[in-house]
Amino acid sequence: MTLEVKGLHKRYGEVEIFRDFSISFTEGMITCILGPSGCGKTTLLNILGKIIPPDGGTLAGFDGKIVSYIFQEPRLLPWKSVRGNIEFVLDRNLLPEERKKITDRFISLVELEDFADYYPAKLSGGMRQRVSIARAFAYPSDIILMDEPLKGLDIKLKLNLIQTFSRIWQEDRRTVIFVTHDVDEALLLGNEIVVFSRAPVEIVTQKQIGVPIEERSLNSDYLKNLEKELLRALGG
Amino acid sequence: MTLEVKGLHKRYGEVEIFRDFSISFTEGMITCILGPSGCGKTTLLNILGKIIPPDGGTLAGFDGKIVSYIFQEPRLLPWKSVRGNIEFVLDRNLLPEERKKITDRFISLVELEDFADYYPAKLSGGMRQRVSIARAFAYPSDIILMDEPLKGLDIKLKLNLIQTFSRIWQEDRRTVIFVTHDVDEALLLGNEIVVFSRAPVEIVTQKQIGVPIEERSLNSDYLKNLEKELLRALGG
Amino acid sequence: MKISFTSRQYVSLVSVIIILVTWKFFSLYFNSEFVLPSPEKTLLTTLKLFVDDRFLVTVGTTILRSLTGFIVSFFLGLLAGIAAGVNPYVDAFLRPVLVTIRSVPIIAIILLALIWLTPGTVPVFIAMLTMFPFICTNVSDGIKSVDRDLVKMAKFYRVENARIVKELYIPAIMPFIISGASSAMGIGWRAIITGEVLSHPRYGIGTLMQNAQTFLNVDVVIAWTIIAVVISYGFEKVIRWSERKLIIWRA
Amino acid sequence: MKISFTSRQYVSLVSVIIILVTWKFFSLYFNSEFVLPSPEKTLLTTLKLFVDDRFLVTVGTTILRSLTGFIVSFFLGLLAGIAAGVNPYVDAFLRPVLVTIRSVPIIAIILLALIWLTPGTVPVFIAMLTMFPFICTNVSDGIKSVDRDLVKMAKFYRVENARIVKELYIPAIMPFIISGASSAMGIGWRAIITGEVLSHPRYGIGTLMQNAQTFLNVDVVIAWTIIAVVISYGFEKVIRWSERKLIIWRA
Amino acid sequence: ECRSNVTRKDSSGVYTIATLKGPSSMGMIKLIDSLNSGGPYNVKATILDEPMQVRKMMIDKTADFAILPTTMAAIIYNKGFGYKLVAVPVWGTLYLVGSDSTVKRWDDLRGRRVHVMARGMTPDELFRYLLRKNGIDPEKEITLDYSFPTHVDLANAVGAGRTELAVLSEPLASMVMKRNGSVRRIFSLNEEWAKFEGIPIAETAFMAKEEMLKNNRDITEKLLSSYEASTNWVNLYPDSAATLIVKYGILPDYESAFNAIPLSNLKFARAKDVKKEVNEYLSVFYRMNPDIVGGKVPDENFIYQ
Ligand SMILES: Nc1ncnc2c1ncn2[C@@H]1O[C@H](COP(=O)(O)OP(=O)(O)OP(=O)(O)O)[C@@H](O)[C@H]1O
Ligand SMILES: Nc1ncnc2c1ncn2[C@@H]1O[C@H](COP(=O)(O)OP(=O)(O)OP(=O)(O)O)[C@@H](O)[C@H]1O
Ligand SMILES: [Mg+2]
Ligand SMILES: [Mg+2]
Repeated sequence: MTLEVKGLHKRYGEVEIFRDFSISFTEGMITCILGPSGCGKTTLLNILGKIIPPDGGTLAGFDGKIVSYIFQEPRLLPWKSVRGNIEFVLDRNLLPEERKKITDRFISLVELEDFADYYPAKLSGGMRQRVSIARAFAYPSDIILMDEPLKGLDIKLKLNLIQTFSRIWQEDRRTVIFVTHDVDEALLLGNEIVVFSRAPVEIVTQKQIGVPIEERSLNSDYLKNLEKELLRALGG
Repeated sequence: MTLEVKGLHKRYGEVEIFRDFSISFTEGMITCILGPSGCGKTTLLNILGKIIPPDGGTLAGFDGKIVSYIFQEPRLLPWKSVRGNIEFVLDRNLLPEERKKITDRFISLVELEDFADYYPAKLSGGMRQRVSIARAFAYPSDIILMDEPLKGLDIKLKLNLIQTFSRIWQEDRRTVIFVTHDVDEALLLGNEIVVFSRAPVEIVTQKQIGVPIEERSLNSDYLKNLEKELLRALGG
Repeated sequence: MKISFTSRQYVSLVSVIIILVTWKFFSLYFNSEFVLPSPEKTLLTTLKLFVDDRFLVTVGTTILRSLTGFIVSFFLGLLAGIAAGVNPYVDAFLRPVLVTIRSVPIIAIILLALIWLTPGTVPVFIAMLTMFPFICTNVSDGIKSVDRDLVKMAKFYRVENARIVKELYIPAIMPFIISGASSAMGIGWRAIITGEVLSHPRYGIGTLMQNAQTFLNVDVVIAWTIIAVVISYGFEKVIRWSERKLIIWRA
Repeated sequence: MKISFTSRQYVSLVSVIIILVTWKFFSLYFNSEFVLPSPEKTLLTTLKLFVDDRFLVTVGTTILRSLTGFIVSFFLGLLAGIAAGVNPYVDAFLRPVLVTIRSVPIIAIILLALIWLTPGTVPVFIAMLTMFPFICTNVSDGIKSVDRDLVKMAKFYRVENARIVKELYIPAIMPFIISGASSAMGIGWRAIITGEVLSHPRYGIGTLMQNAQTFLNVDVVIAWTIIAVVISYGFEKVIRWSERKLIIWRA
Repeated sequence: ECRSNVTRKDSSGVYTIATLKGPSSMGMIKLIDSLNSGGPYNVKATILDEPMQVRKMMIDKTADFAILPTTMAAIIYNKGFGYKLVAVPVWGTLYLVGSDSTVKRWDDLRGRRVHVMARGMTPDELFRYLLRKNGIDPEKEITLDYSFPTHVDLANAVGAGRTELAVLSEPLASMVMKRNGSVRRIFSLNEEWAKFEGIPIAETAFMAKEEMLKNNRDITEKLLSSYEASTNWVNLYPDSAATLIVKYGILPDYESAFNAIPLSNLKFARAKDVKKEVNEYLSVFYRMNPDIVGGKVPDENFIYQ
């Protein structure tokens, strides 16, 4: 089964972002979206997440699905600690101990154990971004929307997170829609890579990567060639 | 002449960020700083920019210098348009037409001509970042502090901005302190690259790049080797 | 002629109707014109007041008083509030003054005010004592909640203090200012009328209200009340309209 | 015993001294204890009030009244304000009600109040009419300025509405609530005393103030005023103290 | 327009009488009318709503002559403001009114609830005094209800049938009875007082500034006789007087004014002729609450000879 967006229309004032735009996402796969700044990637995620209404078009396959979202900005509650921000989205039906267990697990996943009781104002930029990642992962969902989740993180942390993420993903095979500007990230994580044009958005290229995630290496010729193609599509 | 930081101390509660830390920045050069998330890079820039006071240590060579700063977050005034946000920092002694000319020049530099009258709430994440870049460049300064200026931008825009930036820099040879997580950016722009450790910060490696900025290519062996060394230093 | 309502106006109308119905109900319950005359009778009395030849000068004088009081308190409050919000020493200095101004009971100052001032200015004075601490508190609390990162940015770029206040603080605290202005105007309007009741200037809604009260004409008292409420509603509209004009930058 | 002041407290003290000096100046200028008695004499009178055996019950009753009025208005205002801030229809519905409550002069409803309530509860009622619209306006304006992105985030993660209110809106509007509470308490305290003057309950600061005024004991009126101001200052301290306890998350 | 409150005395030497919207102005109405239509002396009358406003004009010395309750007059004198009592123009306006037809004598009041305006003020203390004189303990054998703290509130409540028994003063009593037929007058507290004291209630005081008494004896004298004449005229021609009373906005309608005149006990008496009455009246209050008369019973000089 697939998630389908059909005949999407969206405009802000005079700027037309989507004009009769269609795209489909295979369930249980990671789809990476690349595209110029300001083209409409965040807008698409917001429409998929039902945060903003489209002007026209249909979404299919999203009903009844639980979605989590790593927003482009961390969007943390300033008056809640790291732990509090993550617990905030957890189901109240869980026992407090269980909530605590889940929270702790994802805090250590993003390597913030020592900062669990810090308020956002006292965290560095990358640390806030990590809280936002932990929150999205802690929320039990069928689909994850990610808007540049790894920005502002150092390379080591980035690689660790990519590894952890692919490990988690192997287990539950959630549907992931992953917006990024980093071609390497897309190559390491995506089952499918889509490149968007400037607004009004059109799909410039769409590539599938046959190699299983756990076997990929950025040094392999296959990925190197793919990278060149993608960079060309991005006009870089 | 150099800008000197000597015997810097800074702690937040129990977390010690700098303990007797010293570093120097050559004037007229671009120094890139790499290091793990949360180690203290932003803290260092804030101390250099006199936004936060150190607990101890001396700064030399900063007096009388005018500094501009690309903060880690865009920090735009929500009630001012793109144009208004840039004009906000310009000298009131300039004639309004002159202010407008400067503003327009830097708006087109970051490719936001069509959005000059937009309020920040209506811009995409990357667009906000670009306004913040334009503001820092428009402000006539001797030193520029940049905290991950190119994050959230697509690869084409990033390369364009790197080119534009090095062109501008060739002309006025300002002192630049550039914090980033992207090794490629550092390799393309830095005259000197410093890698920080986790807090309390120590300098893990410090490299000078002999090749002039305009002649660099990421495919050259020299930079490839350097990249490997840096990645190793970052533990990635 | 076609009258069209937005659904919000419709809801407001329903609310007014509920107020009227409640009133009618209670007037039937008390069944005495000494306590609560019926809405119909009172509305008739209200209409009669409109054609009275002293109507315009009475209402005009009271409105003028309240505008004077409001404008003076608004600017003083804004100034003092910003100073207090920006500088903790000014804050410490103003706090006892504000608390004093705010909590000195009217009755204690009316005797003094009547000696110092003419009856026409006493209401303005009382209203200022009511409105000023208000706007001042709201503004200084607003300033404390301004995003400090933006302030740091502006200071970093050496933007002059006057412009930081004008272009950063004031827009940032606009919601607080509007909220303060709206409450102040509402409460100030009541204070003006109370002041008129107490000091009896030659013209004024409060003067006529008090006269009506001593003659046990409760319907006239309520008729003036209605007029006062309608005028107050007008002020509120103006303030909310300026809110919309001033806060155009929200997404 | 060692007394140490922070520099802020020092500034506050200077401010109090300036108030006293101004007072002394005016009392010398008027040179009449019936217009403005001297600070010394008044402070003496104030001390005498303390030892009066009715002092505690009088002050206690008035404080109790104001706390009752405050707590009730605070919770009603918070509820109504949140509802109005979240839902534009509730806002449209409440607006005319608020404007009415806020601008109806006391003189117009005092009789109704006296009929329904006892003289002891009328001041509470009057204070509620003063405080409620206030807190309500402040809260609903605060809610309109809450970061919508955070709200979208919370809604996205299907956080229950009750928790969105409790854990997102309320902390976000805390500065507005504090500002509203501080102003409301100040103005409500005054309203309580005014109410006591009007309704003459058996015990109450306002009752004694009015008596003193009738008997032309100006120093007693001012002595009670001082007591009222000091108590009000105490309330303010409590509110600011809770502000510090509640807003610990600022950088 | 006579209701102007800004009455600093101007250099042309115009003297001001501060009077109250009530029985005192009713008795003075002929005088007010003649002053207003350019009477013989340089005097003008300012009609005020509240005794507090009259007192304020005395404190800042803008009133040369003033009318206010005798108890307040004693306070003014005792606090040394330089005013003396020259006449007593009104002799008791308090009545027990109500819709309860079962009450006829004092004894009928036992166990009943009577509304009185503000606790501790003149009407309250006076009523308590009479209760005690009639063998009723005001604390135990009767409920005194102070729910309606001002005359106007109380009058409205009586009119609305919210109270069965209340102590009200003229002309409010007449106004209420005109609008609510079931309210009647039960007895005059003035007459009851007279039964025990043998003298009527010296309720209202007409005071003059000491400088006036020293330097402008003639004007004072003329004014006193005109006031006296005016009071006599009002009692003689209540019909024409009522018209004037309405004209000057002292009462809202002719009928209330006409009814109130005979019940207001308007009788002009020079202070020196009623020394005993005044003293007796103030002493009664002094014994109950010294504050009401300013801490002590005024001395000899209170009364202008
Ligand atoms: N106001 C503060 N109070 C307490 N701790 C703080 C405060 N500001 C920063 N810190 C702590 O200082 C450390 C360094 O923060 P800083 O922002 O300098 O990191 P950084 O190197 O810029 O990281 P990043 O790459 O994620 O932006 C972090 O551990 C952070 O929690
Ligand atoms: N509320 C809004 N009102 C008007 N225009 C808007 C609004 N939100 C977004 N836009 C416009 O829509 C376009 C697409 O924005 P969007 O945030 O989807 O871009 P993006 O692809 O996510 O870019 P980036 O990579 O920089 O985050 C931009 O031109 C932006 O100006
Ligand atoms: Mg985006
Ligand atoms: Mg940082």
